[in-house]
Parts: sequence; C-alpha cells; structure tokens
Amino acid sequence: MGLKRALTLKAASLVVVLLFVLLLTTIIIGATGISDKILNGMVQDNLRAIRQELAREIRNPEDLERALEKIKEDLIRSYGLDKPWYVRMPDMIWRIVTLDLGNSRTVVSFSGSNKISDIILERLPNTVLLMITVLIINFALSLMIGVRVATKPGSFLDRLISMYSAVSYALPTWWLGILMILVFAFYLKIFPFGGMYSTPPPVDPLVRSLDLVWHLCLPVLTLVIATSGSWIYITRSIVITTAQEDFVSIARAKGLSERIVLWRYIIRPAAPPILTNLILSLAAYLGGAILTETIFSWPGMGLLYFEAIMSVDEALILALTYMYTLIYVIARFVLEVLYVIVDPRVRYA
Amino acid sequence: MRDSLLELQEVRTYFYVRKGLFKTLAVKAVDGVSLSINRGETVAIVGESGSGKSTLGRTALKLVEPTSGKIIFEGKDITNLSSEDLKWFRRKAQMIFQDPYTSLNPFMTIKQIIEEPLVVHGFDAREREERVIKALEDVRLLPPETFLSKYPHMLSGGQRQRVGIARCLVLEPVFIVADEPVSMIDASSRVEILLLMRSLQGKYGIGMMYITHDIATTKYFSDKIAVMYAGKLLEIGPSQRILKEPLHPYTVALIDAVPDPDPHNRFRLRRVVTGEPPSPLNPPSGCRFHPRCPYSDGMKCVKEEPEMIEVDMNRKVACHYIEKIAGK
Amino acid sequence: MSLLDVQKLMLYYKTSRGTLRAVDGVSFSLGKGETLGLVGESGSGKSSTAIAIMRLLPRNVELYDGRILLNGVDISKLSEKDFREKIRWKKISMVPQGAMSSFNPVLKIGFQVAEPLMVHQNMRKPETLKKVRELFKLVGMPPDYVDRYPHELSGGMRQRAAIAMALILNPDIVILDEPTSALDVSIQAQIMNLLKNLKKELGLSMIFITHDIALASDICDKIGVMYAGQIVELSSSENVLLNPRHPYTQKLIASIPRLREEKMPEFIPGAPPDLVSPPSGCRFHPRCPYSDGMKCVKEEPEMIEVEDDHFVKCWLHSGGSK
Amino acid sequence: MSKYFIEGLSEFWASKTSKMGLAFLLIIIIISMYTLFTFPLDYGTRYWNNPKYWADNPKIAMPEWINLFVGNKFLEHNILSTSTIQKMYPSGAYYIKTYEIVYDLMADQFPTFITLKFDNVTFFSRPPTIEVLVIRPDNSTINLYKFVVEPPLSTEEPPYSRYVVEPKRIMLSGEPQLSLVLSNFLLDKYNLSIDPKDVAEIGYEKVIFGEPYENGFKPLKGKYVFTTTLYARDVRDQIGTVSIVIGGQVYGLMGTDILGRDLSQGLLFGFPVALLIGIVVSVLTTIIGATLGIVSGYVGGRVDEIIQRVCDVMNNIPQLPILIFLTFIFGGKLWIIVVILVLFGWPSLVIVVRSMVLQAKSSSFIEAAISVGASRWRIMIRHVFPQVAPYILAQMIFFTPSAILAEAALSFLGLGDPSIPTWGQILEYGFRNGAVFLGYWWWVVPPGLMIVFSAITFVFIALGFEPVINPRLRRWR
Repeated sequence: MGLKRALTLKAASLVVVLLFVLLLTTIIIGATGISDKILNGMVQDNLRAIRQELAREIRNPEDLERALEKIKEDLIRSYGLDKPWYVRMPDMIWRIVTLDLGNSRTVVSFSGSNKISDIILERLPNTVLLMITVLIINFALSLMIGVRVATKPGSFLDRLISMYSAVSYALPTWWLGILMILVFAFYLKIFPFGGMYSTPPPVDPLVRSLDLVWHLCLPVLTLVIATSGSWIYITRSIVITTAQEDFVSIARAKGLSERIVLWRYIIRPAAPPILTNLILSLAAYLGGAILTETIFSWPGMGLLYFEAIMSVDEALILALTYMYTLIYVIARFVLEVLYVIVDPRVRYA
Repeated sequence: MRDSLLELQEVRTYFYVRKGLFKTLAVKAVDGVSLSINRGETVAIVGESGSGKSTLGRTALKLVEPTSGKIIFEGKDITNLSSEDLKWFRRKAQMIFQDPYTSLNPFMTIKQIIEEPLVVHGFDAREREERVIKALEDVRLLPPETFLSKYPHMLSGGQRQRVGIARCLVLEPVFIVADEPVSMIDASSRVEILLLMRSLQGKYGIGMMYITHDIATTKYFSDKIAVMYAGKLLEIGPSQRILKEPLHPYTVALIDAVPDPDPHNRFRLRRVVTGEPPSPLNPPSGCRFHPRCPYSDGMKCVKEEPEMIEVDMNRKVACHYIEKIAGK
Repeated sequence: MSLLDVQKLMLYYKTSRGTLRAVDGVSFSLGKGETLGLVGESGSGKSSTAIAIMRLLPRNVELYDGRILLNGVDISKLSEKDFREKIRWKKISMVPQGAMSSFNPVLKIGFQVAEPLMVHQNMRKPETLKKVRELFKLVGMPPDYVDRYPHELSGGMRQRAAIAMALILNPDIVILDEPTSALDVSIQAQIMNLLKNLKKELGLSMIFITHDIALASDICDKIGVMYAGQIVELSSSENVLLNPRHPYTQKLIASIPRLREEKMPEFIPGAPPDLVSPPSGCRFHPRCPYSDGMKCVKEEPEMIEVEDDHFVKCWLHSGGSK
Repeated sequence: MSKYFIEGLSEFWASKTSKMGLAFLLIIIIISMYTLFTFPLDYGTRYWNNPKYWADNPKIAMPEWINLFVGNKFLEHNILSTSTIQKMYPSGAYYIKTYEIVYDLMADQFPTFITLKFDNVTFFSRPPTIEVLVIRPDNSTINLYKFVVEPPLSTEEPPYSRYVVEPKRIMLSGEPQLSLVLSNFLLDKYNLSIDPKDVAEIGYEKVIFGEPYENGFKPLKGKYVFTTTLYARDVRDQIGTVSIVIGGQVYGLMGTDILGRDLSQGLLFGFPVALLIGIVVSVLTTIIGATLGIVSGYVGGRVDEIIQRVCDVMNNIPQLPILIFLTFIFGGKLWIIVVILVLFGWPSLVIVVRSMVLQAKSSSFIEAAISVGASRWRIMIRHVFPQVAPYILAQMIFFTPSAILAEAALSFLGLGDPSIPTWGQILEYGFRNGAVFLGYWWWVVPPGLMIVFSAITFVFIALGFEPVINPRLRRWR
C-alpha cells in the first residue's frame, strides 16, 4: 500500500540525514585530530583502572610499568589509534551511534557515573519533558488563537498577532528567558530562578510533581512566548485560505452548524499544511530549547551542551550533537506519520 | 502536396515521469500523428483535455522535442535542428497562447512585449517602432500610442489577447499555432477575437493550426478539422464536410454534444459517448476509443490499431468498421 | 402561486475601490417542476444571485436586501438559525461550479454526500450510506465510490457526486451554478442528459446558472438574461431564444457559433461594465446599437411585460423612443 | 521592468512598517559609522579585553541616568586630576611641591572606593617621596598614603622617569596601613575606639567621607581637599599628573560590568559587528542560494537532481547543534562563524528559488519568448530573473536578522569571537557572572534590546517588501 511506501521513503531520507551528520562530524573530528584526543583519553582512563588492579598483583614497579606498557599498546591497537583517522571512521561512527564515547572529563551524572551514555540518558527525559510540554501548549494556542483571529482578518487582534509574530521572530529565546528571570524570579519572586526541583527536593510525590510544575513554568512560558507567534500566524494564514475554499461555503449551504463547518471543513483540511509548517519550524524550536535549558539551569541536554562547551569536553559535545540530530530526526518522523494520517491524498498518491 | 507549409509525419511526443524510486512511465501525449498544413489554410485540432492537442501544437513549433517522427517546414526537415539553426524558423512560426493572463510578462510594457521578437531578431529601433505600431493597428488596439507604455494588468482579457496576437504578427510569420486562443475570454468577445484572427490570416496568407476543445467554433474559423483522441488522430477532413457528416463515432458524439440555442433541445436527450477519456499514461489497446465506442466488436477493435484510411477526397478516418458505420 | 418568488434582490459588496453592485434589483419566479436559466457573462451577477438566495454571504457584504418567498413565506426574514435548519439543503440545495473544490479533500465522498441526512434527519451513518449508494446508482456512479476520497474521482464523477449530494434531502429547488463548465464536452453532455432525466423523473425545480445560452436551451423552461447585475429579459425559453426583444439578448444569441445553421456569428463590441461604477441609465447603453444617447443614458428603464409573460428592461419597448 | 519596479518601491514606501524599518536601519548605519570612525579597529583586544584599561572604573555600576528616576540619588563616578603645582618652597634638603584636588561630596552616599593615581613622575637625583592627605569639611586632616618613588637602576641616566607607560595606581581601599591611620583618627576626633581590623570591615570610604552616626556612619557633605606633597631633592623634580578616582555607584550612559568596562562602549561596538555579520552572511547566502536555485531550476537534469538531494539533507539538519559543533571545533573566529552560517543557510533558498524558476519557466510568456527564438541568456535575464529578483532580495533581507540572532546565540554559548565585543558576548559574560540572579539589569537588558532592535529592523523592511514580491497584494487604483 501507498501508506507504507510513503513512510518508508520518509524514513529512508531521514536516515540519510542522520548518516550525513555522522559522517560530517566524524570527518571533522578525525581530520582535526580531535578523535585522537578522545581515544587517547579513553586509553588513559582504561590504563588508570588497570594500573590500580595490576598494582595489587604486581609489586615490582618496573614489572608493573612493563606490563602496563604492553597493555597500553594493546589498547592503542584495539582503539585503532595506530591507524590514520579515516581507517577508523566506521568504528568511530559506531561508537557515536552507541554513545560509547568514553567518559566525560568534567561532568558527572546525578548517580555519579561519568560515562557519557549514562549522563546523556539521564538528561534526555528532562529535555523531552520540556519540549513536549511546549509543543502541546503551542499547538493548542495556535489552534485556539489562530482560528479565532482568522475569523476576523484585519481586526485589531489580528494586527496585534501579526505584530507579535514579527517581534517574536526577532526575539532571541534565551534573552527572553533572562528577562523572565529578572522579572518573575528576581523582582516579583513568584517563580524560581531555575533548576527542576527545589533544594532539597520534596519527598512526597504529589508535592514533588507540583514543585516540578512550578519550576517548569518559566522555561515553558519563555519558549511559548518566543515561538508561538509564528505558529499562530501560520495557522491563521492557512485557516484564512482554507475558509475561502468552495467546499466551506458548500458545507454552509448544506445547513451544517458553524461548529461543524469550523472543525470538519476548515480546521480538519487545514491540518496537513499546518503540520507541514510545524515540521519546518521544528529545528528553530529545538535550538530555542537548547538555550532555554541553559538559561534556566534545566538539567537537560541543552544545559549539558553549555557545560560541555565551557569545560571544552569534545567527546561530550560530539555525543550531544548526534543526540540532538537523532531527536530531531525522530520528531520529524513522528510528524511525518501524523501528516500521512491526516492527509488522505498522500496515502493514496 | 501542393503548397504544403508544414508537414508532420508520424510524430510522437512522449513525456517521462518518475514514479517512485526506479519506475519511469511514459506519457504518450502525441502518439503517431501525420498532418499537413498549407499556406493560408487553417487546420483545427479538436479534442478534449488530455487528448494531446496542445502538445501537438508545441511539437509543431519545436517548443517540445518530438520523440520520433519528422517535422517538415517549407520543405526543410527541422526535426533535429539545434536552436541556433532554428532561428529562421522561429521568425516564421509563432504561437498564440491560451491564457492571456500568464502569456504576457507582467514586468514588461506592451511595447516591450510586442517588440521583443524584433529585438531578438536584430531589428533596429526605428523599424521596431514602426512594426509595433502597425501590429497594434492590425489587432485594433487603437490608438496604438496609448497602449505602448501600459502594463498587461491594466488591460482586459480581450485586449491582452490582442497584444498576444500583435506579438505574433510583428515578425510577419507564415505559420501560427493558436492554442485555445479564446477559451479564457468573455463569451461576447470570443467571436471578435476569432474574426480578427481569421481576417489577419486572410490578409497575410498565414497557415494556422487552431487548437480548440470547442468544435462549434471551427465551423467559421477553419478549413480543415482534425479530431484528436488520446494522442491519436481519429478523423481528418474539410471542416464543412466533417461537421455535416461526421464519420468516426467519436466525432459524431462531439458534434452531438454541442447544443444550438433551440428551445426544443430540452425535450430530447443527446447522443453521448459513455465513460471517460483514458489516461495518457495507460491508453487502451487497439483502437483507443474502443472502451467508449458503441460499435466496438470487442475483438478486432481491442486488439488491432486501426489505420487512417482515406474514405473520400482529403478525408481520412481511423476506424475498423468505417464502411459499416458510414453506410448506415 | 409559484414555488419561489424573488423580488428586488440586492447584494452589494464592499471593495477597496468602492461599492460593487453584484446583484441590483433582481426579480423572478420559479414554478414547481420548472427550470429557470440565469444566463450572463462573467461578472453579470448570476452566481451572486445564487449566493444571495442561499444566503451564503461573504464577509464584505455591504447591502443585502429584497424578498425571497418560498411557497409564499418570506425566507429572507428568517433568523440565521432557522434559515440554516429549515431552508438550507432541505428546501434549497446547490451544485457548485468547481467539481474539485466543492468537496473537502480529507473526508470520504460518501460521508460528505450523506452528511445532510445525519445532521438534518439524525440518521445513523450505516443507514445514510445505504441511501447514498442508491443515489449514486441514480446519478450513474458505481455505489462503492462512497468509500473514496475526492481526489480519487475524475471530474465527471465528482460532478455526479455533487449532484447526488444536492438531491440527498429531496429539496424543492436545486441551484446549479455552471455545473458543467469545468468539464470536457463529452462529459458535459453526459451530465446534461443526467440532469434532464432527473428533471423528468423527480420533477425537480431548478435554477440553472450558465454563461452559455445554448447550454441553457438544453434544459431550461424559462430563461433570465442577466447583464451588469440586473435581469434584462425574462421569459419562456421559446420567447427568449426565438423572439428575443432586448438588444443584448439578441446580440448574445447572435454571437453563438452554430453548427446546424448557416449564419455567421456576430459580436458585441466593448467589454462588460465595471460593477463598481456601472453606466448610468440603461447599463447596456454604451454597447447598444439602438441607444438614443439621451433617455438611455439618463434614465433606467423599467422591467415591462411586452407580451404575455415576456419581460424586457429596455426603452425600446417602454413606449419611449421606438 | 524599471517602471514596474518603481511602482513596487512606492508601494514599499507607502507601508508604515517599512518606513519604520528604514528609519531604524538609518540609525544603525549612523551609529555603526560613528563607531567605526571613533573606535580603533583593534578595540576588542587593545581595550575591551584589557582589564587595566578599565581599572579606574567602578565595577557593576548602574547607568547615571538612573538618578533621574530615584529619590535618593546615587553617587556619580568622579576622576579628578591636576598638573598644577599649588605651592613650591624649599625646606631643608628638600624642595616641597604640593598639588591640590578639591572634591565636593554632595550626594547622601559614600564613594565605593578611592584610587590615587600618579602619572609621569620625573626626578634627577635621589627618588622623591610622595605624600597624600585629605582635609575634610570639618577641617580635620587624615594622612592617606605615603610612598617613595622607585630608585634608579644603575643603567639609568637622569632625568629618571617613572609611571609613564602605566600610572602608579594605589587602591586606598586595599591598603592595610591605612586602617591604623583611620583607627587613630577616629579615636582622636570622635573618641571612638575601633580596632584597625574592624575599620577595614566598616570600609575606609565611610571613615574618610563620613562621621559616626548612631551605630554606623553617615556621609559628611562638603569640600574635601586632597593635598599631594612631593618631597624632592632636585628643584626640577615633579609629578606629571595627580588623579583621584572617587568610585561612584553609577557610571556613564550604560553602566559598567564586573571588570568596570564601560558597557556603552561595548554596546556601541556591537552595532558595526552585528551589521557586518548580518549583511555579509545574508549577501553570501543569497548569492549562493539564488545561483544554485536558478541553475537547478533552469538547467534541470542531473545537476538539478544532485543539488536537490544535497539541499534535502542540509535542510533536514537541526541547525543550532551543528553550528555549535562546528564553531566549537573550528574555533570562534568571526569569519569562521560567518562561513558556517552561510554554509548552512543557503539550502532553504535554493528550494524556493528553484520552484519559482520552475513556475516562471512553465508560464506561457517564457514559452512565448522561446517561440520567437530568444536565447537562453535573454530568457534568464529578461524573463526569469525579474520574476524571482524581488523575492531573492526579500529573502536576503530576511536572512539578515537570523544571522544576527545565530551569532548572538553562539556568542551567548561562549563560542563567539573573543577579540571582538558583541552583544551576545556581553550577555554571556553577564550571565556567567550571575548578573541575572543578582539583578544587574543594565548588564543584560540593553544588549538583548540591541539584538532585538537590529533584528526587527530587517524584519520590518522584509514585511514592507511583501507587496513588492507579490504584485497581487498591491493596491491598484
């Protein structure tokens, strides 16, 4: 059936994107010698662990050094450090895919591990929580306000929304976050400065989740204000266009109530183009989320990015770049699936 | 063939569309058409949408490359000429387009639009000016001076189409393809444009290919009619004869489908062909008309493609049972 | 008493250039089982008349006035809700011009055809679909097309579906707005035959809107010729086609290329007027060969009955200058 | 074309947003020109990132204009200097020269710090001794500081010059010897016994410029005369300039950051940088994108296929992570950031321009041009390009704010070019030093406003451009 094929094609093209990013990043870190640095770091880590173990068995320091030297050579060989970077590339790609990038030099996971995969997997849900909350709010807002405005094009509210979307295009999310903290946390003191839970975190599950919501408010508000403008505006434009279609006036002629006309004949057919625009704005939105986490010390991957940059942790940055691409690709795919579901024309094309 | 201006021999024009990743399908827009147009003669190509009539016109002007077959213009084979070698042909053969709204560059003035062919062919400024004025007078955009600096959006549909015709005329062509020149114009102005074209054609002795879906207009504006269906010609002959006694079942139905304004029409049903025109991606085997033909035998018609048979002076029909049908 | 009686219908739009008088005092009546043709060039106000009757008003309406009597009841005075629940589709339905754009692309054809049954008669979906299948057979469509989406149908099939949709509630009146202008000639003939059959079998009353007076002759019992937002001649098809009295009607009929008669078509010089600033007096006077340059320019002629049931809006017949 | 274009421009001019945008742009250009002509090009490395240059400034001082809005005025920053010798007389083996600086304390505030500064001290034989004391409004005297100028080296020849390149700077607030002096002063004058250690705790400024009041000190308003005495061995010895920096709580138009940098200068320097980044990136992006788009659309075939595939992939990459990665790896040089922004900016334009070219190509006036025998070049230039040109121009304007925003975001993440001050970097430094959490609004609000201002300038112009791109939006008579 066409549905499967359309989705397979989409999936394939997104996999190509993922591969391209992997290739690009590995070539760059290979050619600039950073991959050597990362692998050397891993060898050193391993050696340190082995040295402690061996030290218990081999008492003679010279013997120990000799044994270690041999093990080091083995390690160098097993990591491919004796070969040029382009030979190791497939290996390197696999390492990134499995997040087997050794240990972070500076950042430690909440549970105390400094393995990159542990750190990232711990942060991932926090990022996803923030992003999805904003996504849902944005979607609801753009539908509610966008449709409302679309029924009165040229009205004061409509012009206000147009202005708002123009301003929000020029408004850096992260700076807005700073303003929000200044206003709501510093001066008004109604929201916390950042973080995910109060210190110490509440123990009672209910209080704990309320605490989470309280901490979620400002970052979400920031992201919503910075990104919803364009969403609402796009929704408005699409709804206005759809409302002018002949089938809408036919639906009215059929004696359908305005509610049915609105939902079934305007919003429903407008869904595919709205979704398309949503897909297109996803990247900008992802970028906004990274910076928002930084501003609000939200313990997600965006903040991790900032920490990694500040402490010049190449392996961690590499892993995060891959993870963000992966998240983006997955989100794209989910939206594409949704798109195919809402638009029968794609299904049977 | 006496005085033949343009001759198409077994012309085929296929377009290729990619379907999925690997499959390529051929759209057989024109599939083996032979036709000749004499000087000063108008041949009407009549067909429904998707019949390939527009592609045929564009192929005749070499705006689309034919897949196979031959195009002979003034005795010269122009099928495989490069665009450089075609310059003389471009001067002699012109086209009038269907949509007067998109066929004029919105960024250019009427003068710039009409004089462009002259610029391309290297006329000096004085001669350009003269010819542009003359062309505007020819298409009765009067007084011409008032139109020169206008932009297309300032004109009505009929006026725009006249500009399109004027652009055609400045090079004094001998051959014009008019692709549905009046289908997007108000009913009351249609006849005016057609009459204008007809008179200009007579005045300058231009050979014309008049492409239309409306067989009624061919009666006064063509000498020959060629009926096209799914990329093939079904019938060709002098206009008056075809309109009076159409032979091919499809031609019969086409003519029947056109009502004259007669109040008694409403009391009778028209003879119609059932079904719908085939997709050019996947045309029927044998005679392309067989799935809709009341005379189809389900055997020969399905399997064999009928030849164009000369049934009469200058009159050809492609049908296996033409004698039987004509005899009725 | 006629089924539908439209009196002095007016519909003006606000535009950036000024008031556009799309429909300017249109009156006509339609009997039961009758088909009225509204014929005119683009911009003559014929589609706006349909919009005005169905009360499908766009946002920029400046004036909407007149009386629309359905079985003697003025439906133009009904509230929006009553009009929607009692009149639309139940009493008056329509077949729109664009076959493609008249269906919602994301809903199945069957559902869209059946929808009025569910909304107006509270029928359940399976029952309605059964009815739709029967109707599809009547309009010459395969019944299993109910499960298809609009884009999977050809133009002709979509137009048949649109006709089926218009018939689903057995309305008193069907308005057909250029139902065949987007179709090929052979399909157009099929649809016209279908309409004729439906007219005969169901005794439908129809308003048939077209720019092609020859096509109108194919189905209409009465023809109203529209020019610049007004009806200039209104009578039986026989009168209008064989004995036209208004110069515009005469010219319009003369401009048709005819296959079965030896007559060179004529044309009307000039272009249709701009409805934002229509000509004074008789709106046809700038293009009319009989214009006297005086009264025709200054005064608007009344609609008068020149013979039994034959109305013309022209000074030639108003006892003025002959 | 020309007339058509002029009509479009008048349409552009008629819209309020575009007028506003153009006015803003003019402001940006004027400020940028001013900055470029008055600031050295190596301003970033020579001054901005040189902490010594800002040593005299108060740290984290609010802008001066804040005094217009508060009842209790903040103390303004003051640098007082003199080069004139007030008195000169021999005394024993010495020649004594005095320099006087009068400071009038009018605010109800204490200075935040006091710094003494000596420029260009010259001596001919033995190093002179310099002493500074202050006579307060209540006529009491405090000896603030005393030091001997560094003696000459054996290689030096008289006259000996000191503090020429870098002035001698004495942060009084950090001088331990002063605590004893002040402790004695308090005992003598007010009979107040305070341990020298506690005097440092209270703050020297409060003791010098105030009098005890209830449990603390209150400012003593009036004239303070700072007298510097040079005890010279040679009559020619002298001090070039004596300065006293009275640290205020407000400074300049935009206040200062934690290093005492004058934020107004950094903000000003941000204008040409933002304009440069925005315009260079958008122009390069547009040139690449438009060229490839037109080629892709017009040439078609395999070239088209390849360009399209590349665009597909590039367009599907989440930008910010890749930008972060690349600037991180290749280092934050301004030109590298520009190159990376261009590299990932062009594909979106290619796709749109290509589709427009395809559309233009299929419109029948192109076919008409082909049918009269017009050459490819003529068709491209006369028919295709005018169709896409306004759109390309509009896109170019639209790329500008996104480039400005992207650079700001990278700078904010600490990936900016450290040798050039930008708004993003000022914000980053502020954020990292807790400006947000401590409420130093003047440090973080203005740079953000500047970013929004410059970005919105181009958004407005682009919006005003819309009717030019789309003739259907024009109002015909």
